[in-house]
Amino acid sequence: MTVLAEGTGTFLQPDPDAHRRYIRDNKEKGLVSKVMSEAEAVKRFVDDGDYVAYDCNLWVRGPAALMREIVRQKKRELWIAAKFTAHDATMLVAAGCVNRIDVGWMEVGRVITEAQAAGDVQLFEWSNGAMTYRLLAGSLGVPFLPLRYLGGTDVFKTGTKLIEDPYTGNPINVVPALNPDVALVHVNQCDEYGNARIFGAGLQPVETAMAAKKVIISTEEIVSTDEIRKDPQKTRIPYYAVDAVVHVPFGGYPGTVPGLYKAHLEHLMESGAAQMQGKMDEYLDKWVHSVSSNEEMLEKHVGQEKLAVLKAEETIKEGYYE
Amino acid sequence: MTVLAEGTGTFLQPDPDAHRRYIRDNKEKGLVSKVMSEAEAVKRFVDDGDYVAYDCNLWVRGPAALMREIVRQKKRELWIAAKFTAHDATMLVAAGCVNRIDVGWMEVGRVITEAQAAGDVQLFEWSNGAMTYRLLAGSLGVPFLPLRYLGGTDVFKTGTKLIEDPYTGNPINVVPALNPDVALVHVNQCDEYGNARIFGAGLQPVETAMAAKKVIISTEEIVSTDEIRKDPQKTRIPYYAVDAVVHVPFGGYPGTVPGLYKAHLEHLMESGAAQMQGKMDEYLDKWVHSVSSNEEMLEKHVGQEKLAVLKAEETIKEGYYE
Amino acid sequence: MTETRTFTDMEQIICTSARLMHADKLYFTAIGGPPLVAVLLAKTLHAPNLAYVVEDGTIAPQVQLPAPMFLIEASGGSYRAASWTDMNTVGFHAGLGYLDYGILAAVQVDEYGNFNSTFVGPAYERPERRFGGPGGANEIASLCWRTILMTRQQGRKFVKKLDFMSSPGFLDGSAGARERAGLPADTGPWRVVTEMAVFDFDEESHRIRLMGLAPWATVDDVVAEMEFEPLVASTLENIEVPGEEELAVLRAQVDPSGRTVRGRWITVELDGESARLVEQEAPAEGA
Amino acid sequence: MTETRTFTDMEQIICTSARLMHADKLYFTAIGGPPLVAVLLAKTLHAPNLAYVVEDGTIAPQVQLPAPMFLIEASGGSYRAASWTDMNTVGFHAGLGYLDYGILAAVQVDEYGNFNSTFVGPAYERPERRFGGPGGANEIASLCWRTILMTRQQGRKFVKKLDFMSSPGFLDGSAGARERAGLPADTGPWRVVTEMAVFDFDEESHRIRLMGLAPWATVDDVVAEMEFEPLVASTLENIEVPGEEELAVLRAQVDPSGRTVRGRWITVELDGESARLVEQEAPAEGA
Repeated sequence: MTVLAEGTGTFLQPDPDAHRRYIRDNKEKGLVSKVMSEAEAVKRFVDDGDYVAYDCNLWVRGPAALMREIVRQKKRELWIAAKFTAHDATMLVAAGCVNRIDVGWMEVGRVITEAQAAGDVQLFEWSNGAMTYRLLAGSLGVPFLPLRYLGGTDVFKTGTKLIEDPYTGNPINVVPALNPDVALVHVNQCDEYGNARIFGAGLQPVETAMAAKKVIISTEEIVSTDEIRKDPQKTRIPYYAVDAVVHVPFGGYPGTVPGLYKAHLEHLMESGAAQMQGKMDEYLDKWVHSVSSNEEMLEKHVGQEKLAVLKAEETIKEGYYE
Repeated sequence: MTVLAEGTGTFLQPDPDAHRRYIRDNKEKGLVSKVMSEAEAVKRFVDDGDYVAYDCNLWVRGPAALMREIVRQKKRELWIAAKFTAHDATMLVAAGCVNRIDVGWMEVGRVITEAQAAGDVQLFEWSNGAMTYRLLAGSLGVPFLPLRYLGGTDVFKTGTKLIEDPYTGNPINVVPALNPDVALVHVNQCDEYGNARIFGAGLQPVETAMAAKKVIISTEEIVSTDEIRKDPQKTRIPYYAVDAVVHVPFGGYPGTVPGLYKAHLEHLMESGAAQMQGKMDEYLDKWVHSVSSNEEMLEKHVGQEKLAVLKAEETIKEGYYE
Repeated sequence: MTETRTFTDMEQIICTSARLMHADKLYFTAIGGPPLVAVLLAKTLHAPNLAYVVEDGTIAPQVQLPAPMFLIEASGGSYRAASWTDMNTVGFHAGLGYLDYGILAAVQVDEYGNFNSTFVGPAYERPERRFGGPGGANEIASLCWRTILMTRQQGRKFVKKLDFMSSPGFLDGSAGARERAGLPADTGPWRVVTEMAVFDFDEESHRIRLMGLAPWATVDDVVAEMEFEPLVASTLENIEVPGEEELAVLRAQVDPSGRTVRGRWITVELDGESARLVEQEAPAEGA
Repeated sequence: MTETRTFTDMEQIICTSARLMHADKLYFTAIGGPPLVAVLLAKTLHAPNLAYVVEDGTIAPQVQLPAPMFLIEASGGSYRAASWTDMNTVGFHAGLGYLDYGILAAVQVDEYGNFNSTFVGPAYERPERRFGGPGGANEIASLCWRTILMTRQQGRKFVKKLDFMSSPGFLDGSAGARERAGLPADTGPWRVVTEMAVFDFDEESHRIRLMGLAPWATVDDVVAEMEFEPLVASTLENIEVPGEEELAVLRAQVDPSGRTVRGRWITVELDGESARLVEQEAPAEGA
């Protein structure tokens, strides 16, 4: 078996043994409460320079409140996994939090292109599938996985290798495992220990959490452990992977959480307009820096009435909450 | 990257492209009913010489009725994946259906040891994890997967290879994907197309089905597709992977299906005694050959009264049916 | 007995693509945009049982129509699915060969069906226009048996050399090129659909070949909107313009917000099988 | 002030193992037998919040006691779990380093803690006695940080050469042997527990070392029941015989059917910390 071709780009090097040691030495294995505020969770578990993976499906069930807290705390030099993400990447770049992006798919406008041209942010090209697959590898505890795509294209060149399959002798691509420093996952329900339930089709909340060193869960609702134990099949992320449980109703705002509330279209248009008009600072001031929490932001800038409308507009409950 | 060491045993060679062609040319992609009797399903989808994988957890939710049908139809020269399996392997060997066994863990008594000594059956050593992982590889559509065990032991020698990890340079083991000819999976609920629900911890019903060329689902209950679509998160196996849906209440008998019925201990003792006393032929006559179906077997040899007791004894419904 | 019909270039692309779809095949579509709209149109018009999977793990949903105005990928897009899984899971199913057709949109296509959805411009670091990235297109175009690409007929879209190859067609076109790059055997682009034309690929050379033509367009019209010369089939199929029922369903049911179907307007005068171009808008900047 | 206590060899093994377990660590146990019984005993006696995962994918269950007579791996064994997953999933968690201790039973152990659960006898094809195979032991012993092995103190169990190495200890004992075989760094066997003794492993040579002794047994008693000479720690810890509460819980609650705890009976006379063997049954054939 030989390496037939390989990418020469920059990627986070896999090191499963170092990852294991981190897990051994830092994870809480006992049943202890991890409930804390978004401010405390981000302060304790997101460090400058961290690789941050987050799970969302464009505007669906993303950890938007945690993202804003990262902006609020002015985290710097983050490297993010931009798989199937909408305005989050733009916001983090506009706020100066991010200088490296692994790209699957993200909404790109002038904020990111200008930052790229100015050399403030570097992009590394993969695909959605390659990024979710790299996180799958990370969540399996192995340094790489074979896959049957990427080959032959320009996205091969970042960090894929083409090797001779030791069994068939045919060429096959392999990608490096990704074990982010931090995972941010927004869930429907979670107990105080971190046993988390996620309803609906999802990008990859489970692999994102399991592959990471530090895991912050934000949740629409905290349920009792007794409730969790009554339906163990619903638990998608086990408590021992979780470092912080942050109770944030409307934590996916301005996006949607299926079954609970619709996305706030006016907000999305406001953020789009802010980018086009070069007014991202004003946008961030209003939605992030002028408030101290998601709760205060909702109270000040959205209002209970509008939140009630967003809830009422989400008419589909089937499969989620009934 | 080089192969540092490799097993020299016999294993089913991975060939992902051949598997893909089989799927393309033989699977029904439309929504058509696949409901048929156990006799028809086994007749159509199990051929002499096939590699058969089945999912069970000792006596838990195994496809026992389908196993008996294989015995009844005198299938020959099967190769089976014996992961975490109890008396099924013994029964198939006693009936002369099987001549090769990949071993993870199985109940072994005189039937298998005598067959092995007589050269009627060959065993190939893996582990439960290695077998479920090989099926995982098969269900991912890749020819192999890396894993961090098997190395250094005698179970390495069957078909594992130790290679140099192309990313870290460290030695790592890889195992060949397993794509069985047939998968047998017993489920709780299924619609006529094959969308299947499985309740409870399980060995690996999903990977077993997805890795296989032909998939036979036996189910305790057939539910409407409307019901399936109301709770899509419960669907573990999608219809397009399924070739036959066999409605077999008590299809896991004499084992248990959690939430529905307990295992029949007297039957398990009877089969154990039959083996010890060299009376497997009588056992098979009674439980398989003298009846034409699972339904007839239950009627003739167990009785409604006992079945009601087995149901009543399964007092835990929580998490399964409530 | 002539009749005048007006539709957008994208409506033609969507209708032509939808007509290629059948209920006995499985489709893998991007989460929104023209590919999903084409699938929904086919389901509504002629293949109600047609099943498709979406990148977010939704398997065989039954989207309620009229479609929600925005965010088809939210609960509306997953409604009454056969199964809710995740991105890796549907990728595995594609890898196993279950997904017959991938339906994708492309920013640039080359003569071997390779395509770009990352950026256009002279240099990666300073793109003239940057797009979201391949998204799921690389895996869909690699793993599905056949790919249907949807794009507008414009010279800057049919290019000699891609600014970036996000996703594979037949690569350099040589025999076995995809297999040598580690991709599954017997796969590749199958059709490229534009508002004027349908292309397939020559079995030997793997070069793109014009095989269908809108009744109001000529081969020269098509070739004028390409940077390279395509092969041309000896007999060209006639592409019907969007029918009244197709347009009604598309506009009222499948894309009532008009976000996806919008494009430059084309007006034709129909006379039986033939059609005459009455008027067409110029392509919009950046469309 | 002497007291007479009677227990089986397996009860001693289970009690000693249970005492090694703590609620702030995670355990990976075989689906039944002595390892699971030891975990349940620890949970009942001193670590109610102790969490364990089982090969079938059950994570942190709360088994109702008294335990069901049979088939602990059925609904009773998964009862009120934190999560129900599957075999591969808990294997991934072990691979990621979440599982601190693997608890396993062994048929044969060698001086480097490698063990056999496949067959005994001179030849693979004609085993004297064939067992089920490694089951999940190979992965548990490879991936958990530390392994606790439970086995009886018998010469045929502590062998110079295994008839088959189902699962890894320190392999040939050389530095880095496990890493060279592709196993995760810093892992390996940690304790071997018998009815008479507890062993650990020398950090340098990786050879098994006697480090704890039942008060009624001597070093010579232990070594007499081994095919090879173990290292012996300079100070030996005293292994307490099963306490009355331990035995009561074990017999009445954790293994009321007696299927797992059965074994040869040992009777000792206790006098403070010391104990005198009154009587012990001969080992059963094949136990």
